[in-house]
Amino acid sequence: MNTSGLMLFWVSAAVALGSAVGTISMRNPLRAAVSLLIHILSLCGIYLSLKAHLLATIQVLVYAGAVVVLFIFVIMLIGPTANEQRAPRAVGTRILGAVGALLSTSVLAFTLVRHDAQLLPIPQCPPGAGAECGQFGGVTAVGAELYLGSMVPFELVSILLTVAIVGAIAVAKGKTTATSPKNEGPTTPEGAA
Amino acid sequence: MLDLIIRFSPLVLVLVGAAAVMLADAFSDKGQSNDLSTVTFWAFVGASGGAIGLWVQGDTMALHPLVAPFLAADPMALLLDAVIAGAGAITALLAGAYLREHQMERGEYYVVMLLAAFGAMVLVHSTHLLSVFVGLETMSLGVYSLAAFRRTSPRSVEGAMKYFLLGSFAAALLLFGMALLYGATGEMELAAIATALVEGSAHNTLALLGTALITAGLAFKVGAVPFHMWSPDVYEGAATSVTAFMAVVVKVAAFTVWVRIAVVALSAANLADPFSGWPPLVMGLAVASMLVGNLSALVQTNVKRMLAYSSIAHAGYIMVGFVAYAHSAAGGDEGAGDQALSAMLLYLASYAASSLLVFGSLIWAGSKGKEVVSYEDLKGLGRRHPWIGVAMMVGALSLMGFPPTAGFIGKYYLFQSAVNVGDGLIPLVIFAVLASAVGAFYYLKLIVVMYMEDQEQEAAQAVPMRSVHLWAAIGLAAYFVFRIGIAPGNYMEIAIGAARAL
Amino acid sequence: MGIGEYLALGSILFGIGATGFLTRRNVLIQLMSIEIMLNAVNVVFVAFNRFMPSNHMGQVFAFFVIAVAAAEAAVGLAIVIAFFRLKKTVVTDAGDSLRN
Amino acid sequence: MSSWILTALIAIPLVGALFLAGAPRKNEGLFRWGSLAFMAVNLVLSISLLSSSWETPGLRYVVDIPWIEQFGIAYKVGLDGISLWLVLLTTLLTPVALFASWLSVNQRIKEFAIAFLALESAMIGTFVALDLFLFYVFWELMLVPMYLIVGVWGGKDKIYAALKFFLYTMVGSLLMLVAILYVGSQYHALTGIYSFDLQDLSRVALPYSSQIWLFSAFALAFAIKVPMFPFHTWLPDAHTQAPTGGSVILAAVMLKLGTYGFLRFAMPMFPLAAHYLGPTIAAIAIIGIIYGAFCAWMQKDVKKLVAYSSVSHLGFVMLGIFSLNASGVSGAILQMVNHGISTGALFILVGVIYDRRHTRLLSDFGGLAAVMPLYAVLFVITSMSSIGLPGTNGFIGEFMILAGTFASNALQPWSRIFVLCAATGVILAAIYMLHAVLKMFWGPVTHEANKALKDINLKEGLALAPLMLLVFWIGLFPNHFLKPMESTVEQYLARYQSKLVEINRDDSLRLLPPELASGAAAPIDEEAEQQAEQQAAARKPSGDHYVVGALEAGSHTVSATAR
Repeated sequence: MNTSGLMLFWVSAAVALGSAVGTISMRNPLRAAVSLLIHILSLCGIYLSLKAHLLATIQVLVYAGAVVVLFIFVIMLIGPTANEQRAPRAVGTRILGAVGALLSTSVLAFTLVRHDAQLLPIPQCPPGAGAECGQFGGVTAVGAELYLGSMVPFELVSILLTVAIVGAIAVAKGKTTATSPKNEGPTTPEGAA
Repeated sequence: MLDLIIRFSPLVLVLVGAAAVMLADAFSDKGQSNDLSTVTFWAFVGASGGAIGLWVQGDTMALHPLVAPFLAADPMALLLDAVIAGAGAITALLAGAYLREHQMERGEYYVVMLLAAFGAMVLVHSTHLLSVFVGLETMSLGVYSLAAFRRTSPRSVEGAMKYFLLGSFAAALLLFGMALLYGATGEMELAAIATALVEGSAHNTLALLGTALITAGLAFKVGAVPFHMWSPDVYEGAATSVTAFMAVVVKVAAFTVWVRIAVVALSAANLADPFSGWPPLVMGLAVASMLVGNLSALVQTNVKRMLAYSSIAHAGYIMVGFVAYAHSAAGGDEGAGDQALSAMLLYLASYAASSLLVFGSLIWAGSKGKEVVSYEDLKGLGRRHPWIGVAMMVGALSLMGFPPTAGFIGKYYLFQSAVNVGDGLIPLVIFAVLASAVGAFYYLKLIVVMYMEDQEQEAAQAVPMRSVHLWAAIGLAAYFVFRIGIAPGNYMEIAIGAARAL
Repeated sequence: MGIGEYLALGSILFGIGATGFLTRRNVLIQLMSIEIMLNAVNVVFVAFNRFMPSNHMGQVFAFFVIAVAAAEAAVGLAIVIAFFRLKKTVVTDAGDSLRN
Repeated sequence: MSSWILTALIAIPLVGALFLAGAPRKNEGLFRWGSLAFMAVNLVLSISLLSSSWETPGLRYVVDIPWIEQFGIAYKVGLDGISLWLVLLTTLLTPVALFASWLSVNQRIKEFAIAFLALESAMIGTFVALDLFLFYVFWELMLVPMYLIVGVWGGKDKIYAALKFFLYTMVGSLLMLVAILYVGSQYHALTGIYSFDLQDLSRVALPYSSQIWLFSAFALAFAIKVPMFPFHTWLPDAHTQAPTGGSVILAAVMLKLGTYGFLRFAMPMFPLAAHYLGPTIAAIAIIGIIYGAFCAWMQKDVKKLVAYSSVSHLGFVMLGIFSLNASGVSGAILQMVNHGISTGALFILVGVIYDRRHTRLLSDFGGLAAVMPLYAVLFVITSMSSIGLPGTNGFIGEFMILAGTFASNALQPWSRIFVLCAATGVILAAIYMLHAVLKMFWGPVTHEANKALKDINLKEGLALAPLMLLVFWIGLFPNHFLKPMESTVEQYLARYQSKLVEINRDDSLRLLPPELASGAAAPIDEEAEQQAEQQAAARKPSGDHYVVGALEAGSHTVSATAR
């Protein structure tokens, strides 16, 4: 990997880590969402350093363009209550959770790094290699893999999107008023659906 | 193309059903009542029939190369298609009765239910990490939204939220495991992963880590301890017809795909070693699930919560079959391994039938505004309404594992296959039977409140609902409970056939 | 420069996401944490793919993860909205009408 | 065709239950008389079982049809001299108990009748099942109706009692299930096929260590059912809370399933373990005899007294079984029947007085002999039978058991001590029964409420009459009852001994030759028949009066099987 590639990786990695920490530590969800946006964009850099050009594009389009926007939309909809109040409860379990998660992750990371030696180095395209080698990560090659090789799961994802849409509608369409939690039977009819 | 449609007719029929329901719902007038549950029912029956037909036909022709890596059409998938579609059919009837009685019937319910069942069926057909993931998410997203379907109820939405958050977390774990497995082997097709692992070209540590993470993710989906925290809340909160669907379909599909991944992909000697690979992990999960599930179920006052914990315990029993499989596979005894797998499949089917019977009776017992949720509500029910009492008693006895019901045959077969492995698993089996004796206590409590306790005069009495849909559902579930319980021979044969072909 | 750095990055990001999920009580932040975890998995997939470039399955899988993550966000946010309508809050600790 | 009698015995009550389930609730008489009619048909049918030639040993009326072929599970039923009287006891006492119940059970009659019919079917099934899986199914099925009978129609602590009864029995039987599965899988390992047929499984010779474990699992299940000390604690609760009919069935029939289980399954299948653990079990049985007697003595409640006396009496039965000679074993079988009759009658009598006074405390009675003379007579007769006074049935059974124990080879060197201790139990029985009789019937009438009590009426008398008849019939003509089981018991013991010798020879897992299997059908080929005839002829000189010859027979067994 050349120097610019290395630079790209380290800078993107640093930004990705920083913004990820930012996302999970911000009190204001809006700021967290912006931080998430930065995180997602920084991952594009990682993808580019791995020669996954198409994926980097999709990442911007879908994640930055759709998912984060959806988040921001919902945060706006909910308004200022979206801010987390200081919750006095369960500090101990939270710290435990954080320590546990970080510990297990570092063990995971350490193990994975240690096994670096066993893995192959990044294959470099030998000079004068065929088009296939040069095509790695390109639109044509990935597209062929995606739409031909993985046609079946691709079609299945359409069902998944349908179920997500219909499910989201079923959950959130129209106005709802709460019934008392004590009287579990939904005695009042559903709000205007 | 036509060939493919026929080969996957159960899935196609469910999709067609979903489309039909969607259209019928969209083009109907506002006030006009549509019997969408019947449409859903027949779609599921068709799918079930398709699966049975394909089984009988015994087609073994190669699939189209574009499909072959992702979806199999093997006997195991067909068997589980039939189970899922059958359970779907019964829950569709239950929903038809329940939702109408409690005035929350909306067309989306059936669409989401059909599509979630479709996801479950994709899952049982999956032979590739990608289709496993997509199928799992299709099913899960559907079930998350079904869990939140009773959106006026804080409990329902809360349970759904918990389920969604933890479920997504588990999906991420599963995904990370898949990534590591991919990194270890360079393959995503289950059979190819196995080949790479067996040939030794794989990276051992990566594979082990991946296996552990995948096991954790799947353990979450089946509701095994310690990944069970979501299940009591969501069981309690969700509409009862949703709980029934969730308890049965999700569990069946998740266990099936677990079986497929473990047996097909993670079969390499070092991963499936009875003492150092995933089997001890599963054994730990099994013991913890039986213990925690049964003990927690003892102290519940809400019947749906009790059933949630009992389903955790049942997941524990099923995992005994897993351990038995691993032991016999390691011992090179293929026959015993097939038997253990088929025992798991049969247990799943019998669990499905008996759960549906209990949930159906629970739905039956309540009417509008007076839903039955606690033991208190059931007091004296067996005396006032003998048929509900009998139905629930049979279901409870079947869950308890009492002859001559399906639950007994399921337990018998499972424990027999574990005992056959040899002396090593006897302590586990003894633990399991003692756990099920503890389980007897809370199922008996159902019978106690229904028959033996008298209700105070002033307490509000549960008034049963009246619905042909419901009676049909109860009848079907009861039929299967006794059918498997009294004449299990050919079901065992089918399950063995499915396991052998895996 | 080998795969180790990528794997380390991926697993650390995954850990950050998991930490956020386990420690925060704001549903929106928890959802974002899950997105971070899914992205971390994508990094791992793509990195592995780079070292086994005979096909693009790793990248393709990452596509699917992105698609599923979007769908998941849609359903999740719908549930959050429903929750908010009933509870006027997005803090999961407020979910205490269960378990009694 | 006659081989279907047993199946018919199982099916008729079941058909009756289904028939009554469909009948309209309003018609109470239909349920009362309809259920009795089905049971009466069963009784008549079961009496026809006596027509078989019981001089030859072995099983008859065998039906063997595959059920779950993958595991060699079959619907296999059959009858031999051991189960004959127990089946008859069941078919006789179930209608008696139900009839007695109609005096006091007034609510939910439909369900009560259905529960009884289902119970009868399951009990008969348990006695005749020869496939271990089938046996287990019937064994478990028995629980549900009994659970409901105690829990729905019981006294004020009925729920506690019913749950305790159910859970105790279930824990035991689940461990037995594991043991059954284990033996089944060992048979599969040896032969490559599955079978749960007793005839096949009893051919599996297991090593000592596994025999001990398996026998213990079986023994636990059966000991809970018997109930043996210290697993007896469910019994007083269940008995006192159950309605009269439930107590009668529980004491008269269901407890026998435990002792029957030892005889039919636990001992023939694991003779080595039975041999080594036998004296221990006999000792526990004796502890039970004395403990039960003392507890009975201490009771203030008559029903509890009778319940504890069951613990004591069944200790005798266990002792007889583990004495392992002809006198002891046939005495034990006879004593099972005797206990069923006398305790059943006692429970009915207690129910009679409870219906009138709504109390069962001894202190609430006194001087009843003057008010209810006929009742007093019946009560005293039954008490005598329970104590084992000569001339009543109890005497025969207990005497044979004691004689068998005295001469027992298996219980050496403690047999004499055992007899001594067990004989104390007989004396204690006399003490607590007479104590109760004295308190209830003698002296002046102390309570005002007792002065106007009505004596026994026709219906109650009808319920008790067959039992009274049997008390004297067995007491005076024991050979009528001992003869049919004689050949079976001898063959049973001979097989047991030879299997024990064979297993002792080599402590390894292997398959024994078929002639050592238990549960073979009665021989139908001529050679075997001739052999059996010769055996019968050889037995003739031992005299018609079997009881007198019991001691002789005992010593005869000792010498014949001395190893």
